[in-house]
Amino acid sequence: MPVITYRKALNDALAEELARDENVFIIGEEVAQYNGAYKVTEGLWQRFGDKRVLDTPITEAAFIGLSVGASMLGLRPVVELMFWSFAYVAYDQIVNNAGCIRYMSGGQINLPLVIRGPANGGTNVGATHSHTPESILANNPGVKVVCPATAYDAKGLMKTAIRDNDPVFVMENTLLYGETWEVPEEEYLIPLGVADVKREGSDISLVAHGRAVITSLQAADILAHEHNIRAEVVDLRSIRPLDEETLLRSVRKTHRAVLVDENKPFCAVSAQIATTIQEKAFDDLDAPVLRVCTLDAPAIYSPPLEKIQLPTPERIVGKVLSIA
Amino acid sequence: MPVITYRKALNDALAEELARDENVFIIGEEVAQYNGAYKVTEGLWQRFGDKRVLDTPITEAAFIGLSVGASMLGLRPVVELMFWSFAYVAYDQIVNNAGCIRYMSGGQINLPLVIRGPANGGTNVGATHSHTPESILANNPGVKVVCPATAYDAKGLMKTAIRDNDPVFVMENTLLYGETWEVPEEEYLIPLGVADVKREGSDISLVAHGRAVITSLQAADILAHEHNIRAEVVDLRSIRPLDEETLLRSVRKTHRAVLVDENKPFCAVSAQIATTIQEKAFDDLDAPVLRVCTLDAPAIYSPPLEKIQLPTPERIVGKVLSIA
Amino acid sequence: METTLETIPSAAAEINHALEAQEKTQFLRQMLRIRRFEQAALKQYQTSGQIGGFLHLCIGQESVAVGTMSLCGDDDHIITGYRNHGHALAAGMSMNECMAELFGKATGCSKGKGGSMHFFAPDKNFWGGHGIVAGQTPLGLGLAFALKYKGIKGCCLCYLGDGAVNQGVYQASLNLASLWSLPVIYVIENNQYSMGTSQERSSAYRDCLAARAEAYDIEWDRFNGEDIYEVRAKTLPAILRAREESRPTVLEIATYRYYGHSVSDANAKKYRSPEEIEKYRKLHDPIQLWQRRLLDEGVLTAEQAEELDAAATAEAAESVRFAQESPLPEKADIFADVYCEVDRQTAAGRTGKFFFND
Amino acid sequence: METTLETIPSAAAEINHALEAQEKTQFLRQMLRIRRFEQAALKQYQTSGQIGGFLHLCIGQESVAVGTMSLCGDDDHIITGYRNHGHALAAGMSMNECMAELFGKATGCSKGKGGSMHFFAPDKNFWGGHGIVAGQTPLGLGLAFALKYKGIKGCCLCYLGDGAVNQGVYQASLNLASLWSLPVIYVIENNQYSMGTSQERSSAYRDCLAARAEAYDIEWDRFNGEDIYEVRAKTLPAILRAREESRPTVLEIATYRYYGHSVSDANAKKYRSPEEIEKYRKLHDPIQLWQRRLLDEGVLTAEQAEELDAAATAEAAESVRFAQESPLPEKADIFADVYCEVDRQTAAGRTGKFFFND
Ligand SMILES: Cc1ncc(C[n+]2csc(CCOP(=O)(O)OP(=O)(O)O)c2C)c(N)n1
Ligand SMILES: Cc1ncc(C[n+]2csc(CCOP(=O)(O)OP(=O)(O)O)c2C)c(N)n1
Ligand SMILES: [Mg+2]
Ligand SMILES: [Mg+2]
Repeated sequence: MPVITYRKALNDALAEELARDENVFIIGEEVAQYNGAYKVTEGLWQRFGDKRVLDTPITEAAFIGLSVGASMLGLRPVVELMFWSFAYVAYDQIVNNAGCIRYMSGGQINLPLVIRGPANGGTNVGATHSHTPESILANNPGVKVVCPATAYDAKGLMKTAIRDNDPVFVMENTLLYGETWEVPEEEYLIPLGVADVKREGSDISLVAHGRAVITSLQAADILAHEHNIRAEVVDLRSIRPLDEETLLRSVRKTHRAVLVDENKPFCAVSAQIATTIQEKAFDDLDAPVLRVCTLDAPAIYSPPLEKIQLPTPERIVGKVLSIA
Repeated sequence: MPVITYRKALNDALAEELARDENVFIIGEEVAQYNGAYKVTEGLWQRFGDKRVLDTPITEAAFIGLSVGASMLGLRPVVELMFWSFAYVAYDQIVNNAGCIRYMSGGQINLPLVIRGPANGGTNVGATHSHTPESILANNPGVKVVCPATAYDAKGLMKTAIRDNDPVFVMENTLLYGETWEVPEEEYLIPLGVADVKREGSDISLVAHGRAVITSLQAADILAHEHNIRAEVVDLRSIRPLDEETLLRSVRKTHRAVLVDENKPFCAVSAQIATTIQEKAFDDLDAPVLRVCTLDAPAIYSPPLEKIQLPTPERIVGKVLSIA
Repeated sequence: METTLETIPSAAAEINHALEAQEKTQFLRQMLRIRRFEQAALKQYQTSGQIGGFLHLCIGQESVAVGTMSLCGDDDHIITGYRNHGHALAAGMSMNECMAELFGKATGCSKGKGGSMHFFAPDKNFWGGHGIVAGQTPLGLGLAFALKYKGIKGCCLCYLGDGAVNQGVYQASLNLASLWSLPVIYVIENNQYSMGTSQERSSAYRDCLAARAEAYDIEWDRFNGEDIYEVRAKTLPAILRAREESRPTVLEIATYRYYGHSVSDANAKKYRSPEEIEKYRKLHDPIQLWQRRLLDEGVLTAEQAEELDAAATAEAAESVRFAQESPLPEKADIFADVYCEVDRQTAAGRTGKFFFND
Repeated sequence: METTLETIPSAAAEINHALEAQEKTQFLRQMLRIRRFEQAALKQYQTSGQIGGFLHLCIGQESVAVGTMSLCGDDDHIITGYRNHGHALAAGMSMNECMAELFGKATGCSKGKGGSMHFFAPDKNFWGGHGIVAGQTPLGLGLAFALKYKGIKGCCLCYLGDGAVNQGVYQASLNLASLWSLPVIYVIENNQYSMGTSQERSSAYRDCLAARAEAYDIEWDRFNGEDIYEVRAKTLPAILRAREESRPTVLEIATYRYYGHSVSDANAKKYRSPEEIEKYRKLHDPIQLWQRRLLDEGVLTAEQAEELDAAATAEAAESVRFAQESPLPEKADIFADVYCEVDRQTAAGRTGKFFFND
């Protein structure tokens, strides 16, 4: 199987869907002539032209609102946010228009819209550029949120997101863009709402999404080699819809869970997962569900410090050992 | 003790703090000449004049940003959002500027800012006007969030919020504005970060904030009279900082908890509380921590339906009975 | 607004000159329907206890929706704010579905989910009804964008208030509209107040609010909305500019609301003098003015006018009956219309968990 | 930008005429310090592996910060975007604290918490350094508001880029600035590009970007930033208007950046031709032009100019040493500077739980 980057996987997904459906278009800052700030849209403007790949002014509220409006008439916009952090400038358009119009119209309107871009800390760009809004967005019934952790997932989820008839928010990760994975040449789709057990294990469940999955896999390695603990790594992949079955199946098997999450802890995705696990697998738990989140402060700039502000394999190992 | 409305208690708090400190000013849509859309600022413009009580155009991002900027120079703005739902138009200013500037400046800047207004469903104003953003705001380290449930708490917390040197977001409730409680005539302050046991009980803890406290008290009545279950009602009052001690003390006593929350359930405040309880009182729990949240859809308009979309005493009683 | 009804040039404009008598009567009928509908709604709001939330009446402003939308064809689209009853009825929605929506009934145009501020009828090119001030302005841009993308020669009429013009997203939308040459027409219904705040207290400008369009190299016009002839004559160039040149326009139409900002506006007569309100009612009422014109032109007799009014009143009364007798949504309906894929029970809609109460 | 350096009227303007030789030299010194600081930072970014994130250089634009801020007094305040090194140094910040910030050190101006985009020095009236495009524009409004509230005759200079002007919050801020008569001056540093997007592809306008101010009844001016005399002569009226009349102004200053949008801009020479960049470097470099002027005026000798440059280079090198030798923040520092009350350990800061990792 070809080994390609997460970036290329996304690029392929976009190219394939642009070719497949002429209602799909890409819109965002520097996505066309510049090839994308992170080169995810590389070559698309050259191939598909001005109509299908559009550079915007710096005006997120206006072009996201525009995209919501265009989706009402049946177009399928794929909006790039250069950073998901910039969503806050357009938050009303995202939550109230993308999130509520279908409902308020009594289901008369579909909004087949994708908003995508990187949503992560760890690149030393400071507090305003390092938000992980999957938790706060998934709070809104009406929207869908996915967080691919590998190139394979990125491609399969992105293609599904573009074909989905509801607003889907895809959270990518700048630290993963250059990482490589095997990705088949044949077309495939990954359904939203299906978690993926990235590593089997029997002693404890590590539940994560996005890059925290990679960190969890590293922790699982250490646990196996240094502590003889076989950790199962459950990658949620999709935050909303959520695959509760897979995660509960894992916890019912291992009886312990540590949740790993690049969100700030208060009301994080991991808080939702912990709540679910203790509610639905209460009698299966041999220990409290613990969490490893980003250290609870705005993102610090200082590169060596930001490294330890995010979840590290060491912190995960420590948490696991405290209950294993 | 005089019995006054929640609205009047807030009004008194604002008047007292305006009189006390000339750096305090009120700013927002219709707060001055109109006396406030919900009359919380009634009479303040007349008494304190144009300089201290300012009507703004409909431009939340600009006047909240202005207030953050003014607070940097030592003023103490009290911003009214006609609805907290309108915060989404100014979300970047709130999260990135109010929430991150102190940190990014290495602590050189204080932002003694209050943003206040109603944040609740239940008034049939539809999905876009019924958000309860305490969960998503409290996700941000750097900000404080309080949700008073009574006139007494509203006054004491508001006065403290105005004197606090960090950004404090006060979530009021339109359904409570006209309700009355006893409020002393003498000045008092309620510290942020202190929960209040609104009703003592030994069989189960109901943990709530805002109007859900009132609903919980009604449920506790029913539980006592109809089911002989003595429920303790813990009012968080302050979401961040959070009084974990009081809530854990209650759960360690009752061994059971139902959390009541007007948030949508995914990553709600109650998810954070459930996570905390199961983590810190794991061995004290005789049953999973359960939650009663708003039914998980955008706020429906239809008045009889919206009534049942919010947590009701009946739903709380049902949840309690399922584990008691 | 100080003009009296002597705008002869507009009456003579080709677009008006070409009108059949029956079309002119239809405008009157539509304005009457809007007014009687809203009066019935107001009464029900105050007495039935079945209407909740806000109720923003456009009484006094009927000519703006009726006049501008009278120029719309099949490929033209409409979007507006929360003061949307007039636009909805002018777009061809029935009183029944609108009144039922106010009553929160399953038969409402939004199945009782949207309420007064959120009427929708995509089949009639009517895209709402939006509660967040100016939130609809980039959506209108998107409708126009989609038309251009699809190669359809239509336009989008996007309505907003004189207070909404200061919301950044509108101003940002103007830049995109011009930069990308989109066929959107922003119609500022200038009723002089945003809630209790007069235009002078909310907006800084030279000339007028529409003139801000120049900052973005957009054509604009400003005119009196009390006369349907004037509205049609001055709106037409904007619609043609959109359809033929795919260029945006900003129109500012002077108008006036007789009632408070919403039904719960306790101060409606404080920030405006009763004399001011009375002056508009007496001298500038668009329905009276139009009716007088039609009588003068001999298009209509006084009896016919009365019949039209009686019919509108009866239709409104009937809509109240319809609304009252209609069923409420079921509790399970709370969870419908959230996700398209769930509603349709596609594979995507059956995979994973979507709702999180249990 | 096509002018050559013949703006004699500006040189003769009183504000320039009155300059002492030493002040003129100081402007050159400041521009050189900015340039040498950034060049040193660039080198460290590329070689030391100790600077992370973005690095937006203002090389080529130095005259804007130095020229405008040369007019500031104790009661004037500064706020800007992420391209803030020039403003920071011009505001009187030391190279040491700035370079240490880039290295993420505890001795940095923001204790290593802000990084390149977030320099702060409130004691020097410098309020950052803001990463969200146009996010600083209402903050500048707030600084001006506070001055007026306190009865202080000062102003706020708020800088933004030619791309930032399309962000709604800026446009909304213009309305408030004018409506409330606030002493804020928006300085658009027009370097013709927002990342890879030229002004033509991002903005619709008549005349120029600053002229949009007319929509809000705000005075504006537009001028060439390559010449300090011109910058000072044309900025002064705005500052006086703010201080004396408490009225806002929008200034658009033509300038050019030689490097990419940030250090990681791989396309810096794709969206602009190398010839274009070369033309600006050769014919319009503000440092060269100013130096030539001072030589012509006899204010400075060539040797003195070289000494100034050598001193700036040495200071920059020293700041690198300082930064390298400075300590990193401690892990515990991550949790400092989040809450004022916690940092001060007041009663409020000791009540309840503030941080939620455990
Ligand atoms: C973002 C936002 N802020 C405030 C409001 C509350 N609000 C609703 S309508 C209105 C006044 C709008 O005035 P205008 O634009 O002139 O329209 P009109 O009501 O006169 O039709 C206000 C302040 C809102 N709905 N949304
Ligand atoms: C809200 C937001 N959107 C996008 C960005 C990414 N971004 C940073 S700078 C920039 C270009 C700004 O150009 P301009 O305003 O002309 O300033 P210049 O960089 O030329 O100084 C962009 C798109 C951002 N930081 N914030
Ligand atoms: Mg109005
Ligand atoms: Mg620029």
